[in-house]
Amino acid sequence: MSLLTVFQSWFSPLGHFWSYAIAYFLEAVVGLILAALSLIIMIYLFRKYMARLQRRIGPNRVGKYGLLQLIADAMKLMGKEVIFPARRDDLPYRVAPLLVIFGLFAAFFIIPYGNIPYFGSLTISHSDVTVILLFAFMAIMPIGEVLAGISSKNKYSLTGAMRAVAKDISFEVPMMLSIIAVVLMSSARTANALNLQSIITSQVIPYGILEPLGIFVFFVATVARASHTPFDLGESESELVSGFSTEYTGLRFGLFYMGLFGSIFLGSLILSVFYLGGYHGPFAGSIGWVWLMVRAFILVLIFFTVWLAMPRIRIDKFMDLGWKYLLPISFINLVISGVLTLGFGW
Amino acid sequence: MDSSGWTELNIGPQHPSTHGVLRLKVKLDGEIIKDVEPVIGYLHRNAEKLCEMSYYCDNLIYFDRLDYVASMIMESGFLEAAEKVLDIEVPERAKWIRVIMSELSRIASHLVWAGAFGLDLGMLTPFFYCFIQREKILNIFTEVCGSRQQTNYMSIGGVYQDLQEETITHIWEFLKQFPEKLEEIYKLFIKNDIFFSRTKDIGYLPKDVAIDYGVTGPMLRASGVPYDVRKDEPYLTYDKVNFDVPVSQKGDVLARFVVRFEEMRQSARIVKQALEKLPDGPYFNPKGKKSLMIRVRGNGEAYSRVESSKGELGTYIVADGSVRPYRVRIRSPTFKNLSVLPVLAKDTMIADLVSISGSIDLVFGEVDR
Amino acid sequence: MEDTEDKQKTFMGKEYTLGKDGRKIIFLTKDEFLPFMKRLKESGFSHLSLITGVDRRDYIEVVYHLHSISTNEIVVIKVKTKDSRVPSVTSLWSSADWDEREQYDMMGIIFEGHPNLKRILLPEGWIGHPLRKNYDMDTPQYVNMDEDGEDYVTFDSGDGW
Amino acid sequence: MAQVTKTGELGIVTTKLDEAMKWGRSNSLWPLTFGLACCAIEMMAVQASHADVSRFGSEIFRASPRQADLMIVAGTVTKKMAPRVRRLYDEMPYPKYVIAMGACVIQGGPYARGYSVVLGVDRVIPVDVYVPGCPPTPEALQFGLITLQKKIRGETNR
Amino acid sequence: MANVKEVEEPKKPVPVFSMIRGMGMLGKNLLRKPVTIQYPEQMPYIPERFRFRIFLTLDSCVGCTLCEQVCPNGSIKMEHLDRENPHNKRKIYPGVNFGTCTVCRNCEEICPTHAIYLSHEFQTSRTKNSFYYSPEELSKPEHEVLK
Repeated sequence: MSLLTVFQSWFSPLGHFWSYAIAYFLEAVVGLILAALSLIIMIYLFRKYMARLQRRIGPNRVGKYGLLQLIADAMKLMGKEVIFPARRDDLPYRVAPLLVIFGLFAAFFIIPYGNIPYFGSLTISHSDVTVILLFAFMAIMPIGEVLAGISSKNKYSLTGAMRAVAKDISFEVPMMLSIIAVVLMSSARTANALNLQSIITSQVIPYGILEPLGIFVFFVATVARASHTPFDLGESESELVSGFSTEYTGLRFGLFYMGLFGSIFLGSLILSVFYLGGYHGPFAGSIGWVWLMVRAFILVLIFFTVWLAMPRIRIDKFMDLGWKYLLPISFINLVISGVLTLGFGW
Repeated sequence: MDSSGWTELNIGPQHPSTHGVLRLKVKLDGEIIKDVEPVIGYLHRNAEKLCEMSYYCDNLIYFDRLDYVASMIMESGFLEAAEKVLDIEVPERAKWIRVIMSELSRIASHLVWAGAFGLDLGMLTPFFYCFIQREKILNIFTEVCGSRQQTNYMSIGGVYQDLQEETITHIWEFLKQFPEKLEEIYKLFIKNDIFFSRTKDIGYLPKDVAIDYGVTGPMLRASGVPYDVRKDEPYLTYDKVNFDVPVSQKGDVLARFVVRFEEMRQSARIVKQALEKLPDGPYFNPKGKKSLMIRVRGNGEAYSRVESSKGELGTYIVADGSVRPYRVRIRSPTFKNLSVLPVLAKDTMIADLVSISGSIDLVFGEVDR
Repeated sequence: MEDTEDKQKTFMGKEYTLGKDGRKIIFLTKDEFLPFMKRLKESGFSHLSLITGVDRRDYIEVVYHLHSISTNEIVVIKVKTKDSRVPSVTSLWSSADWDEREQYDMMGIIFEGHPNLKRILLPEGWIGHPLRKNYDMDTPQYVNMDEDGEDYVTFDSGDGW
Repeated sequence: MAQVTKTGELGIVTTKLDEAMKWGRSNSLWPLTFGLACCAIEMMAVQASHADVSRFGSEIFRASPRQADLMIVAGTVTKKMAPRVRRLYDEMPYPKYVIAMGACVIQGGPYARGYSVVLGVDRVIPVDVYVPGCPPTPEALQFGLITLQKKIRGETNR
Repeated sequence: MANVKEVEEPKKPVPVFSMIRGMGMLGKNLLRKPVTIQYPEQMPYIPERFRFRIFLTLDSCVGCTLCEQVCPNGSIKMEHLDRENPHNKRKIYPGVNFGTCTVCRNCEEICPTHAIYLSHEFQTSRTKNSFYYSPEELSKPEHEVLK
């Protein structure tokens, strides 16, 4: 029983095709709303957490405890004048922020969130190769960033885009290798090793404990994917003004801003799904999503702390890190997990 | 080398890492900097001309705004020269108060620098901890003289108002908690691997180049020259207090960072001793006070140097017997320190340019005057 | 660094007077200026602290504050010039570069032999040298920026700020 | 200032929308990271923990003028800098607001008698709120910010 | 040249563990209280000597013009004001352009009768560039001036 089938049963008089179509549509809407809501909560949380860490108070004037702050921000961004740089490449310039946000939300649809009472599973996609789909969607986001940087025809943006490309190449490989290790381990226990659902169900011991190196590599890669400090090489505010998003105004900039926080949230969700056991916990049948959210929440706080405590790494040092350290580590991790799977049969 | 393929990038005048209004014309080969040309003058406020146009006591407000994060030191620098020209003695208590205020000012200045340097490197949080401490110093300044930043506290022949007992206890309270908090900030930086990689062996400044370019202050000391005006030509009562001159032989950005933090510790030490030794007595010389302020006449010429938080601040005053100085010339330390930037930043990356220009401690009121 | 006795009040073969701040002031003519500066540099005055131009209305006095880091001594060198031309010392001290540019900008002193003598603080094209005593403070000059980001100076208040 | 036009025909909807827009704008003024001189340090102090301007929603200091709403001109505007200030202002998207912080920016301040200082930034760009003081204390600047918020909502009499 | 202290270069931190320790230091601050002064509701720390806006006691002004002379940038201009004041025979009082005032306190310092003084009033922002205070306005607090 999942959300999809519940929706489908509501519209079953319309026939097989239409009922499923409407059900998928409704589920997409639900997913979108959830994703947007989580982003708003994330940004609010970030501001409050940052303020607290810096011994400030943070937004508290707009609404009770400043809860309406983000709505005010969104309204302002909507009402802003939209400036297009004169020498832009029109199509990529317009498409870039949409790509970022599309990749983000599409990835949100794939995560298995666990069950809620009555509606059942919140999972929206029912493919058998969700791991591949997930990383395919996630790979769209950097394309948006690079397009944005190149199409604005600004030297800062261009440099930012170049850095973003270099960064993406150097962390993507170790990230994928560490995921392969997870898939390897789960393949010993389940038939659908490429399905996120079955990866979670196969985690009797969370893979994070079995693969400490893997979770480390994946953590670093997630920080790099979200591109916040220490790896915000594409944006790097004190060096390249705003990097690839320098020329963007209003809502388009808002999309980039949401993309940043969204990918932190997405990253922590994926991390908890792959390594920390996803929605496992007491009463997982009914409140599984709560456990997932708790894990993600703690991870998000860790990400924020990293963001606030670290200086920005230099681009060549980052490439060093990616190729000289993370890649060998992830290979070692792969070997270890292979030994664990075959040798001990864990 | 072939310069045709180089990208020209204009950094500034408005740029988050230039600490004001510096413009850097940078020639880039990819990410590697091939040539830097600093363009200054975006904050040229003709302070020297205005000093010639106003009374001696009014000159102070222009000196306040030279190095606006350490205005007390600037004032003492001007008064060192002006009191020689005007033949006005400073009572002992005023000298000690000046020492206390200068050192507090130095701490405040270095704290601003540390916070801004963190922001340059992308560290968001130390900035706030630095400013919490700075706020405490500024509260002391407000108690002492009524203004936070541009204090105009010292006056010719002494100080403007006496130090109250209450303020002294507040300074003690500040000093009691300061070293611990400073260590915390220091560790936040220094215990970080990435910070290390961003600063170590970056922007190496050899000793002879530093002297040749007239670099002074923490930058020179980080290159291994123990030159500190407070020791070499003690002014005020610096000869009566014990403190060390921090020196590092490394000459890179990290060395400058460490030297500045050590200086803050030494400054706290000086303030402690000065508070203990603070004598009773008059806090100003009646010759320079009140309605006489606009009637003091100077003659002759004097050059004074003081150790500001950025380096050696020289003030050269030529008087002609009138109530206004004939010529005031300011040797601003940052002006000289900045001139070495093209040497430091050659063949580094953009990210290094940011950390190097951050380590110079630029304050544009002083560079452009 | 004193190679002669102090009581004769000479310093490196030149007579000096003591300033109000107790520093030795040496007056030089333009001919003996460069060689003497070279000797000073060789004898340890490695830090050129300050170059000042003082407009004495009928002549300009260029004042050099030289500092020796090893002996911690400051010597004041003064050169008088009527046609506001002084030999440049950039070949001896690199720090003279910006200082001389600034003095050119502010006082209009032309340093002969300076590699890059142009205005440093004020925009290129500014009329007059502000720290001269005869600088006209009543005529405001305005600055505007052309398309390439370079400044130009106008007297028309409608064109610039 | 605002781009929303009041036709009066659509009645309550437009008015409500306008009100909501004003509310959003006034509560989310993102300043431009733009420090010129002395006042910039006090502007940083406003950002810092003791005065914490983020309470008013002005937390995010944007480095790019394209994303900023509020320009706090903090520090002396010289004649050489004035064209750049103008360009930065032009690069900001509407609706944009300007706070003139400090005596130098208002009327030239201590440098008013000099030759290279613009006597008031309102000769270069339109200014919404003037905050006197040299430099204004962080609280004075916050008061200026509140005044600006009130001005956007059309409440102030100052 | 005594007392030279060689600062040692700090040791290179252990890559990951020292970073975690650094983040723990941030966590320590999470437990501390915020130091923010919530300005419109709470007033900031204003010591007795804090100075901001200029005020004038009309009755004790003697019209000596010292404040006008000492003002560094000509913010103070003497102004004629018809007012009964036995000390002020010339009937001139200082008017202040607060827009250029640098809060240097020279006028307060030099005033022989303490007529001109600076007060704690700092909420002086306006939406118009008119900060001229006539002598009468100088003697009133800010909210009365605006009326």
